[in-house]
Amino acid sequence: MEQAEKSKVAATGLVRPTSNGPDKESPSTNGYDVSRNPVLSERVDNAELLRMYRLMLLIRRFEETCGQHYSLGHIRGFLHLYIGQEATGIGAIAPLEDRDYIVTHYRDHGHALARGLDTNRIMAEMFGKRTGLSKGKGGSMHIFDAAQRFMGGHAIVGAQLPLAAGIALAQQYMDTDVVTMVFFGDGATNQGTFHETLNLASVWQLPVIFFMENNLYGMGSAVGRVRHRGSDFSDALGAYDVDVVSVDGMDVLAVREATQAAIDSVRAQGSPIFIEAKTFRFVGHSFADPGDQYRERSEVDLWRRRDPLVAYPKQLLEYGVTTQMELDDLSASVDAEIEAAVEFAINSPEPELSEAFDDVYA
Amino acid sequence: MEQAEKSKVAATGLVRPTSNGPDKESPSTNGYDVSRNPVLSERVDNAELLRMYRLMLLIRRFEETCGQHYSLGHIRGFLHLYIGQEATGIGAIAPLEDRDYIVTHYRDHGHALARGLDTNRIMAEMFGKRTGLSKGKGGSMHIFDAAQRFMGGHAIVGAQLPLAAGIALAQQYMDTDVVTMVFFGDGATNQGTFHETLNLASVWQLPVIFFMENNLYGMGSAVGRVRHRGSDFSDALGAYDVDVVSVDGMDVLAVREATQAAIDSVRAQGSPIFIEAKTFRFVGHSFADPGDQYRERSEVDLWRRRDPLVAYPKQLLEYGVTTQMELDDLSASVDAEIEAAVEFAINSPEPELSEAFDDVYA
Amino acid sequence: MANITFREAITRGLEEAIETDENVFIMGEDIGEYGGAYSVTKGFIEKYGEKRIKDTPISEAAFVGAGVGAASAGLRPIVELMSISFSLVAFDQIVNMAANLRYMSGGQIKVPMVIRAPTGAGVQLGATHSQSFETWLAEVPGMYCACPSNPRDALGLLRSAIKSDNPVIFAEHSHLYGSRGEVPEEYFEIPLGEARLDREGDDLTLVSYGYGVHILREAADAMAEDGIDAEIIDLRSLSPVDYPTVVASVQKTGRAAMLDTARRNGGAMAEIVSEVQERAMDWLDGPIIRVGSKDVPWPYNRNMERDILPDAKEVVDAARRVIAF
Amino acid sequence: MANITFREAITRGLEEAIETDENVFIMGEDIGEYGGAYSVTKGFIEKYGEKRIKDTPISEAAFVGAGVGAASAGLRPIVELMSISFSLVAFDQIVNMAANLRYMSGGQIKVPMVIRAPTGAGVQLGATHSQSFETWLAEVPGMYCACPSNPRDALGLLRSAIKSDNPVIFAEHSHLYGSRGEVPEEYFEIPLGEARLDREGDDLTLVSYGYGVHILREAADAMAEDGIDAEIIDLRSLSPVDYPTVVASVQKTGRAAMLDTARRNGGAMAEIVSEVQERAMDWLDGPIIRVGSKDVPWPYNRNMERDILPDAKEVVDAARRVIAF
Ligand SMILES: Cc1ncc(C[n+]2csc(CCOP(=O)(O)OP(=O)(O)O)c2C)c(N)n1
Ligand SMILES: Cc1ncc(C[n+]2csc(CCOP(=O)(O)OP(=O)(O)O)c2C)c(N)n1
Ligand SMILES: [Mg+2]
Ligand SMILES: [Mg+2]
Repeated sequence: MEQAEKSKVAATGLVRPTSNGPDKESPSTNGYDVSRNPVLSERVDNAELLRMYRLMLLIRRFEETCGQHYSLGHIRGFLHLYIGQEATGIGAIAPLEDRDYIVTHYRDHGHALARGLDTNRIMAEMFGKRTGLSKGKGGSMHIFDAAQRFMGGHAIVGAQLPLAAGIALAQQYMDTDVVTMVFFGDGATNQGTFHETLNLASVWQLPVIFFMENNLYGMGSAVGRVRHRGSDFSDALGAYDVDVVSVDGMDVLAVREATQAAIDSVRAQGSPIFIEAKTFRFVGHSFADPGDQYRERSEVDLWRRRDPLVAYPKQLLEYGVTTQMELDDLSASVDAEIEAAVEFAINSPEPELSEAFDDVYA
Repeated sequence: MEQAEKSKVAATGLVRPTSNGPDKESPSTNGYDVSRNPVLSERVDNAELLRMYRLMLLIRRFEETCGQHYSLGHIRGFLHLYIGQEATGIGAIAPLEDRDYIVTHYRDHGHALARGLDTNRIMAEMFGKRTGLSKGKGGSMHIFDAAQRFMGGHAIVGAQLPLAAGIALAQQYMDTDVVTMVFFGDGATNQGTFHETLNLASVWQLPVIFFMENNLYGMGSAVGRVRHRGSDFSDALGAYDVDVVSVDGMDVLAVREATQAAIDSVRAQGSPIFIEAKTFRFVGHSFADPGDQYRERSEVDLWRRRDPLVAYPKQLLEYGVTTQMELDDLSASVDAEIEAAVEFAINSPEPELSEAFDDVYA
Repeated sequence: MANITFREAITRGLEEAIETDENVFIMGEDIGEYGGAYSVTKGFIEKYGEKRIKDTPISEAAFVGAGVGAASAGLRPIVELMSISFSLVAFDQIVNMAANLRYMSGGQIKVPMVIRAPTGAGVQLGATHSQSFETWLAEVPGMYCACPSNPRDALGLLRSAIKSDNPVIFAEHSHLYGSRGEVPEEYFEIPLGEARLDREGDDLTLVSYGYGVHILREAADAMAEDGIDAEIIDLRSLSPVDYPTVVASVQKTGRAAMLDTARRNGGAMAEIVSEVQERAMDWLDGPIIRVGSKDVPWPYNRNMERDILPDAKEVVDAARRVIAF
Repeated sequence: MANITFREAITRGLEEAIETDENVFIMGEDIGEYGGAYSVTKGFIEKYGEKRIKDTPISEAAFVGAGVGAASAGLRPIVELMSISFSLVAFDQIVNMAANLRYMSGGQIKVPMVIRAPTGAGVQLGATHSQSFETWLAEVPGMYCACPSNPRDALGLLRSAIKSDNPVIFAEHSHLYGSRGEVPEEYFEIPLGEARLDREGDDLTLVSYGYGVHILREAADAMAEDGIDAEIIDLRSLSPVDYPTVVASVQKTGRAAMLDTARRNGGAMAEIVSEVQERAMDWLDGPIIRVGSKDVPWPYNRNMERDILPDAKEVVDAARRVIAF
């Protein structure tokens, strides 16, 4: 690393990508040592490994497509893309059961797709159509699918945390073994609700997983400029006495394994766990933000070099999980799914104006 | 300790009084070993030691007198007595300079007296008179004396913390060496503002002392029932990277020494410090609360045995700082001061009704 | 009929709900071991246990929000705020979460939650502790707001509130807890949004809610001595507002004065006056006059506070002005 | 005169204050390195440095409260909220602290602070992000509230707000940032509480503020074609309200319609209608009709949102109803 770049690192609190694997110099295997691991994962079968890749690609293409349709004026309001964070969302959500709950923030389409919600209906919601999951009333920041226990899509930073605690409280009350997972960003940790909810979850021992997607920026604010401990969250949660797990958010299998362990533990013991995944959004905060004002091109490049959409399929090939042909087929099927979703959204009817007056009261 | 009592201890998260001194079995010297310390304090001279005792007694008598006048209907609204916590307030405030700021909560008359505000005008405020420090508009929970940099008296739990951070920010901005000290209770640590303010103070390195009076209960809630770490605050503030000092709040000299060191450090370095003093209110949360519903008589007794109004004068005598005669004189002078304050308050005029419309806007 | 206090009526409604619906639980600060700041839940924790009666940390945003979450997952939480003055630290959770969740999700999520809170000034608690934020919360679509004035209404409205699949703000004026009234033994409910004709009269319509109704009664008695025959309408809920009843009364009397124990400026009556003059201008023989707490923060001093707060005399003066118009 | 945008006017006011008063500083989320969510403070941090331009964590309660503290200790902070929708998480600090501090301390403490915030719906941000909480904050005694409708007023009001020794809510409708207008080069101020006669007319009085004034103009133009001669009053501040100007106009025209771009139910006009009918009933030839955003949360869908929001046609319809009365 050049000297000039180094000093920039210190100044912005830049955090270099890390990897949990033993071989940091081998980005091609994303930290996994082929010679030592005869299979890519001992716990996840090949079909599932491939399903995860497909979802990852689905998110990437979905987000890119949304960007295009935002430019065309089909999607409006705020649009927060998940590009770069796919490995985190997939790794976190894949090990959840159908009966588990998910609560998230405005960067929610990624999570919605990872959950397997209907691509057509997510896209229709982005377009504000009546067939959208929230009937066009929620928009990109408020994706809900209560039947799939996907409880939003929330746009006030930190506001979703108490909601998740309450859902977890209901599970404890009803004596289920259901886990509630709540996503939030590094910036959200500076809201009062973060502190209040962690304490509540801890003192009441609620079955909730706090999943922080630490993409190192809250809008234009590098975490080190707004938080004294900077991006170091692992020792900082002593007040709440929750187990803290840090994981490389660019490594989908690492995220999956860490999350699976957390889910097992929460399901069995009913007490909260905090997961921090370090990740990065390759694009701006929202579609309005070019994302280059407050961070160096070199920092973005550093992270882009670990793009999970490049690293993970390479692994899948190297371990013989799949073939290039299969990947090509899969890519085509993703394209078709997105295309169909756009078509569905475009062809879906606008809501009747009178529907604006529905759903205010039960 | 009896078996029955022990189980109660576990259930309520009861915390026994602690002392910082080397000799825990010698409550008569309150932890100070006479044989090893030829003088009671190497840093505080006898006149000041005595002044502190007088203030302590002044608070105790003031609070008792307020209780009487509350029963008589002269003082109304909520009345939160400081009885039991005198050593904490005196030890914390005595080492402040005149230019330093104090911000506190509703249990503020103790702090106001410790700061040396006019006893008559504090009492007149309790009575709601025009001569009161806040012209009768604030009442017991809102004592202000801006000239003495005593910035209230705040009744929404935790709300005073951002205010203090802002005052400290102004000092940093104006490049003074003024210290801002903010008092709050154990219960207040569960408000979002606590978290947000500590982070802000830390990330901006503000010259503020967070002084927590941990009296082990927030109203009827034992700290262990509402906070997972219970009454253990010392390792729990890692997220903020502030220095944390724990001190025996029943030992006025220990509090004073710890606070003096903190003040010196904040003044020199400009970065925040957190002080936790373990203390106890001998009476109910407010005058309406008998204080016996949610805690055992035995717990109150345990703490009452460490009453600083008993222990400290004993020390003063044992170390030859004073004589019984001097203490008696001092007690008489305190009684006279309180009596005069009550008379002042009673004889002071009610505000004109029209004054209710003043002070809304500048 | 039993003659019980307002406090007892609410206690009864809560106990009944806990006993009949296992999904109902109560949470709030010091409602358990302490027994509640206003003793409404005294003895509950001993009787119903910690599962049903949850003492919370002083974390209003978190526990109100947790109430919303629990409601969205199928329970029926009753959340107590120690004072409506403290609702501000949880305002985002109430206004943006509880009220909007159903709408934003396209109707997928319901939030059957009651937020109970003592409200009102008059006991010398000063500027921050004497607020009446139900007047703001009543304006938020997606939520209801009940403000009972007597034990019978308190019980009847509380039953409806707890059964409602919408979030309900239940504002209890602290002056009322000790007041008594007759409450039927047999089961009854009072729907949200149905005003009560408290007193019939032909000369003018007086409108208020909660503790304000008691001031109106005093004023009406005083007016009766002067031969003025006032009709009193107790709104009982500020959301929905029973406009048909209010408008019909104004159409009959042609005159109205409306009382807020909250601040006149920004109180609940601004909305109601605006709406009523719009709907019934043809019948009005004079302006609708509002009475309320004066436009300053609440002072601690007793005389000042009393002067700021509205009383029967001010209502009578307002009524005379309307009639003299 | 210079023809500049609303955004440029505010930028100019801020720069001027920073340059002329060393006690003025600005803080808020992403106002520095990011340049501000609406680019109002673009380039400021490079120009004025981190002391004067403070990027904050996403901790509205803490930094609004810190503004109050800094103001009470002698500085003149300008606090930017990224949206007035986010004010709710800081509502206690605004309502109970900023506004009450002076009163509770018996006048000892002053709080010269400006809280600037973009406001309003209309860009499809959905239920939580389209709020107009200035209508609530305007009701709080101890604070002022300015709502400019054009670049000149924005600059003149901002100067008064920054010079005021009281806390001022400065609500900037997000639709206005790009709108242009003439602004004098020479120094001027516009006092808080002075309405502006935007257009003279004899047939009825239209009242609004902020972006609403633009809708009124469109409506007045449409009415002019039908021979209706509407007077437009731009309130410019919601606290204090310039009642003399509004009442005088209503006394002249005998008719009024009032517009909120915020929700009609709970908007700022409820208070103003109530007050005006009380003061000017004798002159009114019909009810005062309110127009505003309809009583539902704001939907994302564009057509639905447009339908919910008020437009010139609704104002014209309202005006016709008043005139036909
Ligand atoms: C209370 C509140 N304040 C500010 C905002 C504006 N805002 C939206 S997202 C965001 C940044 C959040 O950053 P982070 O939590 O790290 O999540 P990320 O966007 O990086 O995924 C901000 C400031 C908001 N929505 N709510
Ligand atoms: C936001 C808010 N919630 C609740 C209250 C009611 N209340 C006043 S004091 C108090 C207990 C505070 O306990 P702690 O912080 O430990 O201080 P202590 O009274 O023990 O000195 C409570 C719950 C309040 N004033 N403000
Ligand atoms: Mg982030
Ligand atoms: Mg305490």
